Amino acid sequence: MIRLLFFAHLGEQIGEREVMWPHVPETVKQLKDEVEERYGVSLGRVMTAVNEEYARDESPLHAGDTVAFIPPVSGG
Amino acid sequence: MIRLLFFAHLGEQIGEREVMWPHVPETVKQLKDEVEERYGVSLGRVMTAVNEEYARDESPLHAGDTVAFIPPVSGG
Amino acid sequence: MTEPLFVITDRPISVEDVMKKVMRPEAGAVAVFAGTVREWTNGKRTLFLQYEAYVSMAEKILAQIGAEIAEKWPGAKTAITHRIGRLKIGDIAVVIAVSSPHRAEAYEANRYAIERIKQIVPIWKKEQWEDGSAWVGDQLETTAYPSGKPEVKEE
Amino acid sequence: MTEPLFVITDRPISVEDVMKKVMRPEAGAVAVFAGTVREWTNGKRTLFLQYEAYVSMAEKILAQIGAEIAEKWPGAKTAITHRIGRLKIGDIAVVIAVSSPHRAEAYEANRYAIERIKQIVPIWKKEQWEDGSAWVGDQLETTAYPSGKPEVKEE
Repeated sequence: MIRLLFFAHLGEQIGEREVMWPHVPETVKQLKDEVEERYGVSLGRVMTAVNEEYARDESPLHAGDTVAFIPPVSGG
Repeated sequence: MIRLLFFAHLGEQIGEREVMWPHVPETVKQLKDEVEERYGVSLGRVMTAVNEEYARDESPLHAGDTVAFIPPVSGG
Repeated sequence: MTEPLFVITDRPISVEDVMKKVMRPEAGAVAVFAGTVREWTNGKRTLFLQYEAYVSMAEKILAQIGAEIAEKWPGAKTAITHRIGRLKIGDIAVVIAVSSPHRAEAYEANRYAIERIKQIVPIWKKEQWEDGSAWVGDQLETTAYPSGKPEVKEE
Repeated sequence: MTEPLFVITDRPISVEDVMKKVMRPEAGAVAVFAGTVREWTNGKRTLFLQYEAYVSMAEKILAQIGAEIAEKWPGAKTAITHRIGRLKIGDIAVVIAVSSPHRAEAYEANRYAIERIKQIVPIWKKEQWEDGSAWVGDQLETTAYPSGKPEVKEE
């Protein structure tokens, strides 16, 4: 099980900000594909963070990880 | 008569910050020469302001003017 | 001083409080930047903004930016507070304070901080206009995504 | 607002007060610079500073700098307060606040202001060290004139 966080418009599109995801894919890329398919969203310009650190598509995932989907930021 | 103002180290050297000057020279340059001679100070790097506006050596003087001698500034 | 230097808050920001965190005898210059909610952007009137953050990660990334600054400009000390929640016109959204022995580094490091915030800190703003609202989709503030789909090219 | 934007004062400066003079709905950025009294300069320890100004003219020249900024960066609004009298380590000597619609101008105009202050505003500082004192003789803070005679070359 991993914990998914969706922010900004992604959270609104998906209708949830936090989701417990039963499957643990091997990589961030695989998780993105699963999420895109499940929710019909595009994660093309979306960054990911695993346990609060920016991650790459090939980063590995483990049970208990928190993965945040981070749309282009607009703070400041 | 014109009013002379001396600031910072100039005021300390001359021992006065404000002096009423009985003679009215034609130009700033002439006044500087008179002041240098009278007080034994050098005004080489000193700017002047006539009535609170920066003036040039050839600027004319008139009775009632206030002339400030402005050493290199160091505000900020 | 144990007050944290890098803070996400839902309360109004005191500029003086942020400044005080970086002032010290060896610093002769403090550069401060305050980003405020502007009423008009590209001819469109903003009514208010809603900021959202991934708070725990945002504070970490702000601290990372402070570390980047200390490395690039030795002697510079940084404090940043970013506000979230609903902000009205004129409210301060972010305050960056950088102190350094001399002024050039304070200005440069401060500007570096705001550019980095707009690149990498997980904070988002939603603009509320008279005729709708949208998440602002990129850090250059040039593109909004009314559809909520940043992947769609809109020109 | 009838509060003056360009002020010489012998009282402590409130940064927030100076900032508030320039904040407005059309400005999204406020850059602030605070110059503080530094303890160490070139390995020499400062005990305190004494600032002197030609007050009436200094306020006029500060206003002129504000006008220069408004011309160079349309939409920028400037407020400057400079303190005089005896200042101790850490005290704020000058606060410059510039607001503008976008941040680039606010930073640039602010920096322009401090450089201009150091060039043309009739304010002088006298450093008090453990072993003496001197008027600081030029705006780049590189040369002091312990003799009080800036015309003497000292190298």
